[in-house]
Amino acid sequence: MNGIATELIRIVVGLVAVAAFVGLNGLVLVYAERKGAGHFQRRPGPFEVGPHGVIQPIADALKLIGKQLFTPDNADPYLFWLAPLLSFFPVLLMFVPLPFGPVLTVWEVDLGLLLILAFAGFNVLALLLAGWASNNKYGLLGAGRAVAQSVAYEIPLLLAVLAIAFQTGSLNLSTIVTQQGSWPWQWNIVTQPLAFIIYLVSALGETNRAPFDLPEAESELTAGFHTEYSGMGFGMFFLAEYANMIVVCGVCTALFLGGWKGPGVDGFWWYLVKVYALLGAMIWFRWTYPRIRFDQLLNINWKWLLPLATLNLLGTAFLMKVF
Amino acid sequence: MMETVFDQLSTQCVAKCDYAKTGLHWSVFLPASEIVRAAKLLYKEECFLEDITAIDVKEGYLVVYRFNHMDRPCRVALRVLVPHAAPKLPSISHVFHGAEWHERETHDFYGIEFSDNPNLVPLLLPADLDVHPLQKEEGARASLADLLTPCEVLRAEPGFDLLTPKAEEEGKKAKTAGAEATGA
Amino acid sequence: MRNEKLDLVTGDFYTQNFQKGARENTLILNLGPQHPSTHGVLRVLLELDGEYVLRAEPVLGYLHRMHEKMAEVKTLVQYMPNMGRVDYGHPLAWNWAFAGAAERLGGIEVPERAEFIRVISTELNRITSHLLWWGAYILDLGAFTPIMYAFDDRERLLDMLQILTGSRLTYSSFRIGGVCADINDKFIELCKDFIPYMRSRLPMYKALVTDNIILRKRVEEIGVFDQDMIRRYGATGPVARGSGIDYDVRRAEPYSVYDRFDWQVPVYQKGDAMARYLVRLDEIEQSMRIVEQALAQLPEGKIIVDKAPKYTWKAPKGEACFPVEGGRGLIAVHVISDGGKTPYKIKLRAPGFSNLSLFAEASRGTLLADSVAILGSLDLIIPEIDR
Amino acid sequence: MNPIKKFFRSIADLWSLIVGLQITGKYFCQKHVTVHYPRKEIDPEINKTYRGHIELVASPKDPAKPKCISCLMCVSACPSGCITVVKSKPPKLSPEEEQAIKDAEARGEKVKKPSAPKEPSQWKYDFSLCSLCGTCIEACAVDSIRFSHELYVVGTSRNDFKYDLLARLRSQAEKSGHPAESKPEAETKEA
Repeated sequence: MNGIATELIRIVVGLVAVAAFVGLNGLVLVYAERKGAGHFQRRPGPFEVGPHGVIQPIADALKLIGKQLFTPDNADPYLFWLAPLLSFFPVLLMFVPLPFGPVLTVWEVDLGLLLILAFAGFNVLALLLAGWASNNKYGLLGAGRAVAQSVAYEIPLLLAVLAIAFQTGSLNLSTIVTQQGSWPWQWNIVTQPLAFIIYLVSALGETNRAPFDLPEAESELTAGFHTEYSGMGFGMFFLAEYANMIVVCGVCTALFLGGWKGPGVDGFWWYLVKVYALLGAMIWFRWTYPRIRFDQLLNINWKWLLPLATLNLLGTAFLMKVF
Repeated sequence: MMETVFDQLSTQCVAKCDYAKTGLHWSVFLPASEIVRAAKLLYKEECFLEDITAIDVKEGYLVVYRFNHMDRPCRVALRVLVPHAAPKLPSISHVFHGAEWHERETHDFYGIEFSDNPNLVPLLLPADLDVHPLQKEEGARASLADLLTPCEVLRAEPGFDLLTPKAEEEGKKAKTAGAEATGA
Repeated sequence: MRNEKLDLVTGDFYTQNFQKGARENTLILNLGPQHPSTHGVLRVLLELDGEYVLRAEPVLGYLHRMHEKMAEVKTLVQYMPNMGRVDYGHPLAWNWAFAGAAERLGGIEVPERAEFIRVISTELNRITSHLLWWGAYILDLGAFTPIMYAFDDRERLLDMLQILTGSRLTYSSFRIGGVCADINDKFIELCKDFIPYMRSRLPMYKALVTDNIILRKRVEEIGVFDQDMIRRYGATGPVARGSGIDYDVRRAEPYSVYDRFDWQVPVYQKGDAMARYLVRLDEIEQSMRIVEQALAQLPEGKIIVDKAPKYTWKAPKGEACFPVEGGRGLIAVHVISDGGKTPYKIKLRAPGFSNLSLFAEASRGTLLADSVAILGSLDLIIPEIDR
Repeated sequence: MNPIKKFFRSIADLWSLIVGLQITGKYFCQKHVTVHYPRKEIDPEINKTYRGHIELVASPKDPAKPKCISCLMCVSACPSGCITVVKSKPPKLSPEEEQAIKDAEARGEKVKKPSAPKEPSQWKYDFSLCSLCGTCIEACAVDSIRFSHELYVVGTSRNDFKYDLLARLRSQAEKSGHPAESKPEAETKEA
């Protein structure tokens, strides 16, 4: 009885902490993205609000909160406002099994990986609802793209993750981390480089980040599924996007990059450093590449990633059986 | 090579222009019925359409089609005079597809009808505007002979007098630039 | 007249007109007039089947200012500033076309030094035009950073052009009979710095963008125009040269002193968006070659004729046309004068107008993303199209 | 053969993605090229060739008065109609003087009435209409107009761009008269 109570308290505290973490990291990431974009483009980025513009994301957030929430004519108001919530809240649950440190996990679940992948599916629903309910043609096209893209990219993502699961024999992220060593050559990326690349590409596709940002492709669909959203409606999508990025990078760190382990003292700092390095790479990609076309996006998935991921999985299974 | 094209048409007047003075090579007057055939012949010659416009003059609207050639530059101005009362012309947009927009523009500005243009709706002006802004008022119109730079007329239909200043008699040889001052 | 609320449901006049030809179960999409990739206020009506474009119809006129009507109330000299506003990409070409037509009409011989200054400033302006297009086109294709690099280079050019014209975007520095400001030492110094610098930047552009596999897959074999199509629509400039037509007004109807320089007309045969892209990038290099040679050969002398036309100048009777190669193709200004204070008629032949008219045909059957790529590859400057 | 070649070609093409990252990464580490406007300003050398709004040229005798003879050439030359010049009126005569003139005229003498001074009483300029073409400058008979090099012009309403150029000239003269009090920005606006 007592055990369940402590577990519940742990989860509630953990979720609150996660919400705070996501909010905080959202702000940090907004700042990092804008500052990074500025530096890639040889300009300072935000600079006016606070020293070097550090308060800019807070000003942005206040602006978004203060804006009128506007529902378009003939839109379905319930679905329309359900969508941003649906896109944001499941992401919080995805943080639950993430192993930030040796003990710093909200809830160590044996099927942690499965939990994350399952909740990741909610995002598609949210984007579909947003595009459909806003009674906007761009939104509809964006939603169509989002569904096709997310559904397609989930498969190679899953296969790449499964290769690690085969190798380690576990779906528990903490276990996967503990099986890896402290030094970079002891990480899973060495044994599964192909899975790592496939995972990274699929993760970009899954989170709708450039060069795979087709559902919101600015130059074609103005803003895609969130064309009609204003204020915090848009803010929620925004936050969810960043939270999703943190999750995929967190999973990637745990699976391939040794999680909280690193040279010297292990701990959550290593985890954060690796996650932020991956996030930095994602920002770097966004500010370098053009956007690919929709049919190419699916071609890459079905003709390259999927066969490669399958081969990788079969190869892993074969080697695991042999050795 | 353009002469052979003009030979196949029943032109009203074919004139060779001084390129240095006007930027045109040929100036050709046609009846409205010949314009589609002329466009077809020019299309066969691999010419392209530069633009279509009109000039509002005393005698009517002078619709000007300017063609050019990409390999052998040769700017030809085909001119068709349509009366103010019934400004109507056949469209050449099925020969030169780009003409559709030029005709729509001319329709916007002058109110000239191009029959069988596939989509003769306003292009540049608002759809509910019923004014044709470039039409001139009766008093402001000049006569054609006062506007066009005189050029060397190779042949002209008998009775073709658009280029002759009204005060003068029918004889039209190659006029010098100085002679234009005698215009009405 | 029109019921605003009704428009929301049924669409405006153009949507209704477009809808008449629509098939069943298709989506009519209004791309624009406010849309990130229509470069201002172009509106394109699209009939979509999924993401495939079945039919497209550009709707113009959102930036129409009736320049041709304005010409009826201004004298020729007073009309000059309008030419800076027709095309913000390459205004000096319009300046030139208009000044040239007026000079032709008035029989004015421009001093040689002025001709050289015109060549130099117009060519530099052409580079700014192509850089602007380059950045904006890559932006259309989803990459945000190259436009900043392009603007960095463009700023240097604007500093140079500011010496010659005094302004940075809407130049109206040509005068009937010459130009308004002379080249100074500072300009020559900046120019001599700029050309080697730009030559070192072009390989970076190539490595960052042109060779990028994502970009190549987006623009190669997209929007292929054959030569017949170019002729039918009267497309000129890089659009025609990308389809293997060697037509450049500077070569075809040599004006000014262009025949004294050694330069090439870049021509690509494939006719796709990539070919048009490469033509423009190559033209940057060719323009720099012309500027280099013009600076080396720059003669001494006046920059404007004595007794240059004042604002009260009445052009003699007659008709004159002056074709110029602008950043987008054949620009021609026709001036018709009855000898009065104001011109009788001015006709502006805008290359973008003809270039855009082929979009409806070119976009048929393409994906939405490709049609945006085709639209961008035409290098649209809306004020020039709408005039 | 061909499909295999194509396969390896596709792999090789991916290298261009790395090259792109190298380039943006390189620029990421380099200095900015933009100018932090309120803190820094661009090279003033560049401003010198900039043609801002027009301003009046002071007469050599009196720096507070323009060379302008109010001939109104600029007003009629301006294609956008952004200049308004009001001529000075002849000086008002006192009743005695008027009486004297009337008497003289009654006597049949030729009286020379005092003429209006050849200077403008008002010189208004609407920058919001101006297209900076320089036609007025070229039309001016006494070279009394020139372009200023005012780069940093901002306003919150259209009226902020309606300048009284005579007042501007006076304040410029004042400032040059008392250099100790001169401010960096000489801005004059219609009250």
